[in-house]
Amino acid sequence: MSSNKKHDHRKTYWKVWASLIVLTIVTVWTSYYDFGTLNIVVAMLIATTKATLVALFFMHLLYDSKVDTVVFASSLVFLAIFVGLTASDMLDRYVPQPVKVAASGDNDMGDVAKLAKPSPELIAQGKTLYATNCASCHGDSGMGNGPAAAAFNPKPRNFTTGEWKQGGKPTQIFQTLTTGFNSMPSFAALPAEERWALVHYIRTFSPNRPEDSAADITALAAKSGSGAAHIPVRLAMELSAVSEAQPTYDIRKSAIDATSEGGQLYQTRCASCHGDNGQGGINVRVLGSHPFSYLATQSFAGNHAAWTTNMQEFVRINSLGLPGFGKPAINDLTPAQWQSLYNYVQQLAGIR
Amino acid sequence: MSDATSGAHVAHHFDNAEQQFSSAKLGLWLFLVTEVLLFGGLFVAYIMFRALYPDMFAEAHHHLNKVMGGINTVVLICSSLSMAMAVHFVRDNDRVKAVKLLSFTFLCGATFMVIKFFEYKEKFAHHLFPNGSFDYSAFTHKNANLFYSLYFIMTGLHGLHVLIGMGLIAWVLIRTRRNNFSSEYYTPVELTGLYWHLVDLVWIYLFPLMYLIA
Amino acid sequence: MLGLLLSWSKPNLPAVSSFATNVDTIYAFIFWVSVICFIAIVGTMTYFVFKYRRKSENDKTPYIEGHTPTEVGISIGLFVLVMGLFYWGWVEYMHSRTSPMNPYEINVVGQQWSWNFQYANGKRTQRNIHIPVNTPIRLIMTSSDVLHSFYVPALRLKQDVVPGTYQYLAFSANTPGEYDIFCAEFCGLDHSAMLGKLVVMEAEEFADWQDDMGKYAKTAAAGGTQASGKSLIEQGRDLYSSKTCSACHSDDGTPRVGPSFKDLFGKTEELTDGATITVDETYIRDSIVDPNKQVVKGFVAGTMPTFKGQLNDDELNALVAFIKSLSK
Amino acid sequence: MSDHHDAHPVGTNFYTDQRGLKSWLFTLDHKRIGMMYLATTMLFFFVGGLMALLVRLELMTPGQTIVSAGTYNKLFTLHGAVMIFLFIIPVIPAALGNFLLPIMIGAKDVAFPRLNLASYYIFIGGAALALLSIVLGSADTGWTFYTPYSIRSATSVALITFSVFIMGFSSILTGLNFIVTIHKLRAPGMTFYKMPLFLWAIYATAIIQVLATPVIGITTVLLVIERTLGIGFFDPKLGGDPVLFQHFFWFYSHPAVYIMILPAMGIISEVIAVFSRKHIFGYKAIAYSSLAIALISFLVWGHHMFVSGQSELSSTLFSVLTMLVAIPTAIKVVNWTATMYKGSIDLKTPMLYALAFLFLFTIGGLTGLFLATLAVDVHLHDTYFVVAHFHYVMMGGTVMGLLAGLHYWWPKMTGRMYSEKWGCVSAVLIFLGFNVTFLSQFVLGRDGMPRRYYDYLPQYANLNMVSTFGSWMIGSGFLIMTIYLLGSLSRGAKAPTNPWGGKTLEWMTSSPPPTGNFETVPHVTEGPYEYGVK
Repeated sequence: MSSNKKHDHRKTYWKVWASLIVLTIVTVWTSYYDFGTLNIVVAMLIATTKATLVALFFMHLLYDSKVDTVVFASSLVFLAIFVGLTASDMLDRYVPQPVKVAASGDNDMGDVAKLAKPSPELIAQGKTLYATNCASCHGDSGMGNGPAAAAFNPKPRNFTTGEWKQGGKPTQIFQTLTTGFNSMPSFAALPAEERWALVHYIRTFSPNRPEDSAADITALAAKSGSGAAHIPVRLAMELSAVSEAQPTYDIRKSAIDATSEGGQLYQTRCASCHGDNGQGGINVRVLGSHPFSYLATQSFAGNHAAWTTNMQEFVRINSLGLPGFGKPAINDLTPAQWQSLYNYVQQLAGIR
Repeated sequence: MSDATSGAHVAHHFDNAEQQFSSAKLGLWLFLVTEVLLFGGLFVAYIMFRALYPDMFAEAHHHLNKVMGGINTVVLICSSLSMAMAVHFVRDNDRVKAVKLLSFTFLCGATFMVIKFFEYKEKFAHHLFPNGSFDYSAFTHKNANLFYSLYFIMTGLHGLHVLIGMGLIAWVLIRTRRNNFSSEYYTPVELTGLYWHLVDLVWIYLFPLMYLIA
Repeated sequence: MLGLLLSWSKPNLPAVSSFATNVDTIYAFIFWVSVICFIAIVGTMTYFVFKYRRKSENDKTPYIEGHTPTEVGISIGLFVLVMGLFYWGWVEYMHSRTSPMNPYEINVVGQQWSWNFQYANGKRTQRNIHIPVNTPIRLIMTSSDVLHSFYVPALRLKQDVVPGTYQYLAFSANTPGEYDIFCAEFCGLDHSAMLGKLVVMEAEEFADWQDDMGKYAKTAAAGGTQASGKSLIEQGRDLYSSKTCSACHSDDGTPRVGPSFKDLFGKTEELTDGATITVDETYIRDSIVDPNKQVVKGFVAGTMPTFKGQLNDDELNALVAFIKSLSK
Repeated sequence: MSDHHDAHPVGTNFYTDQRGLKSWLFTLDHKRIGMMYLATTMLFFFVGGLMALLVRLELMTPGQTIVSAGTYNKLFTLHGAVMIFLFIIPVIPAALGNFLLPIMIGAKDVAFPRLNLASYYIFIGGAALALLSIVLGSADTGWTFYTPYSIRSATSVALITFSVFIMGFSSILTGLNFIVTIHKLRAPGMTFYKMPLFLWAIYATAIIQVLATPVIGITTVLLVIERTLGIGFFDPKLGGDPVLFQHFFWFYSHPAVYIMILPAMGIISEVIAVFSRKHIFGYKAIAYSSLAIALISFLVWGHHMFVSGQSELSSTLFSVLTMLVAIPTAIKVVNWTATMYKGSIDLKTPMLYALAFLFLFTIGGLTGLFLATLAVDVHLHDTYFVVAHFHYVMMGGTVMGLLAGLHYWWPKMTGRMYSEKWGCVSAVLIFLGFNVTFLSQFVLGRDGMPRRYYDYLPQYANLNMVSTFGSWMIGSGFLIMTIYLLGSLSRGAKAPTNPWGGKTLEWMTSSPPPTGNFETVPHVTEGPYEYGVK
């Protein structure tokens, strides 16, 4: 190695150290003043000078062979390429605005402020409407034991228990009436005052009557009116499906014996959503989606899902149900009934 | 870094010590290039997100403690100085001064990590760590978690490199005490020095970008 | 051989938009340039291999170190060719990225494993998208879960849909018909099943389809009647399922909560109050609108909810036609 | 360190100098490490090849043929990941490069032998992690791990990305080692312009390995942290941007395809010159075009993202820059063909593979023009056209180059001659099978069949069937090759020191060479391709 004297840089080290400290103080000091975009430029200039000082003196780039400097510089060049070309994409993107969609009728809330408060006339009007629209499922006394209740699972709401799955405040019941959920149809077709009358009449059955806060009312009123349902940028549109009619499977119908025990069970418990021949394509309302939307049920034919070949999976899915998608939970069948139902469904799926 | 156990022994495939030393330095510089590009990836993410959400960055950085950041910068600069001096003294065969300076550098590294530990503890207390329990309510901007993800990953990775640097310094300290190095052969000290200066260099950029957003 | 090459020089897909035909021309140009370059290189190579076969171990070969002018010539010639190619491709690309002032806009949402479309007047369709022919269309697209890519080979167009932001595709289809839609960005299990059809319709056929949509918006009854192309009975069948009549009335005789529709039409029924009626159109229509007016013996009044306001006249006719079709 | 060298007893070589497993596991000899890399990478080549056959078998007919959709997705992901990270990136630089670089420059070993061994064991560690990820239900995201699916997928994505991170280090260390070796350890008289072109290619590859691999390191680390902690850089639900991930991923992965092709180009320069027994045409042009390709490779990654939602400005920039790559590549191909002019061409197996390389790589390169042109790429992106393009360039290019090099240096590496007859048979079989398999895929892609499709529409059925037959031909070709190459280890004739009449340094020492490579330090006076009468 060459003699040590030539390598004595201690004095320069101290000088470099001092300037680094000064530059640090300067950069902190400038950060307290707002020069707009200039701030970032100044900060980067100072940082780069400090970095060059460290690289040239402390890292001996000044005294060593030129190859090391070229190597170090090349890393900065390729980093600059990475930054430059990525920025050419990220900072120059055009994001179109989604189309404004005409609202369907369900945004008609009527005069929310006035109608949200119960009044004797509304309750009387509600009583008559209840008989024709709701009694068939919810029963005359609101016990959820109407004549048509047998066909539905889960059973229609029993108002007298005071439990509200969708919320018991007037605004909440109103929205449930408007959107419908699970296998309850939407009553958006009824004018707003009739819906409000039904809301107040239904609440007379229930011991538990939570009241609306002013905020609830204004919130609902804000949604009122047939304003366009604008799709927020962040949230993509929720699931939506009015599916094109699926081809029906008449040819295979005769082969399957609909009167077998499995067939009976299927007709009473599953056909309403999955179609008589398991061809699906029937609209099932999606719970809690607003504005309401449907999901077409899957057809059994050509379905590769796990349950088609594994009975435990079939029983598990059906006993849990898919609450979000309006698929009821069936948990009152004996194992023999499960077996016959499963065989029937496999026939529909063309597997057995 | 092919070195020898004792004295200036030249490995069989090198012609002389000079060739071995310059090969080692070139090898380390190439390694430093990969470090620059590793941190470079994170700086690219920083630049993109800051360009996309400038005011979120301005608001989110208020929770960072400028004083602690400033102290850490000074600590690292001093450790760089002491490292450079240590390399000089090893080359000067002045073992005592070299050991003292290497220990000082090691101490600076430790102080840096302790200050870093307190900063992190404070952030964890405010639920600012982005693992699902991030406290969005503390900010008006919805994606403030991006700033803290950047903060934790960049300073975390840098902290990891400080720890590796401290390990190397300790290893070199022990061998200097065992008198393995001389003016003829001091490659490991020189290489550890280069690595440590790069760690300081990365922090020189990290400090203004993270702590000093106007 | 030339015939084979000719068949290869153009995608054998329908070219349904001006962009598609232009892409085909560029494709054909690059194809023929490539064929020429390929023959030049591989041809000379094979020629040299046969002409300069090694005859003996001590063949003498000329000492040629290279010829820089040819190198420079190739570079410049190629540079001109590729820059021209870039420019031509770039011009066509920028055409496809711009659309006239007010194109017909449709929202597209990709989700794990199906495409959903929403039209300006609120109608939503899944899998298939209907558009009018020769009208500038703009699809505003996003995804609700992972990356997908809306790809219509017939239009030679594809665009990734990135969740959390919006992308767009602008085109104008010039020939009616049904064209495949694929998902071209890997998105999980059923990536290959995420198919659909781009249905390009004549203007009035599309208006008809859209009218059907118009009714949809006014009456707000979900599940408007299907495309007008379907017969009244088929529309009735769809209503029978979409309006959940099937929940209580079977169509094949099996007993359920309500009477089965099979062989119902024309049957004579005895009412709860003893009178007998024959089931005709008016009886079916009345029972739908006011079910408790004439209840047949053996069934409880108040079971069936009213569908007043939920079905318009066309839909009632369709249901009646469907029920009629179930009896001999 | 290895012991001191006295005069070398005749008849011993680096295999026989030291015996026993320990001498192999802890060796510092670049030749042994090269052979260990060769064995490991060729093993993974057969694992990846097997998966390719399964993928093609599944695609033979529409609908389910042998496996379910989920398994198919895992199969093509593994085929991609194993072939790329475990075989094609390390094989030529780390296996052939390790063995030949020191000998070709007249050195005794690479600059950092221990780093070389560390790089091999890091590679083995990464490969073990990849196998573990396969066992624990392998990833099904495609070898590109695009987010947000790679964040949402329940399969073991984190493990295989972490194994890619580990193998990245092995690639960096190899590249670092080679650059320092070429700069510092050349024999006296061996200037840069007297170096064989294979070393120029390895040098350019090493530059890419050192400069690009760290970025895949940070990308995989960020992806693993994204999956475990949810930092949100690439997850749209947390404010991140999936397209940013694609930038990060392709900033490495496009230069990586040049890590794959450049060494193969280096081999082709050697083989064509030697088997035409003629000086290479345009030595400097080929050398500089290797460096030019290495530089341009860092500017073009955006052509993978023309339809990914990136801005029109950046698509335009990337399209222009991608077109530039065609120029140095074309120079190389033209110069190789020009080398054969008036040569004395000997059609041995290495030359057969070199000619196959020229044939297939020309098609691969030219189809790149389709994909670089913006308007056409919008139609062809993510279809089977792209699959056919990169197989023509990677399999038709790199693997043909590898096989040419393997057969060319087989006598030097193993001291045995392979059977020339079977060499030609398997070369022709692989060449024909390759064209049948992938020419049909060009047509499939042109007609719009998307990539990574488990089930396809009926109109694509017949060509998929043809493609699967082609894959069987390739499979049988490689089977024959394994048999006669491994067979040659025991039954092959003893290899002379210079079977092909090469002029580069490795043909001056015995085959297989002694541990120290040369008896006396060689003094280089003339260039690598001094054939022909001046």
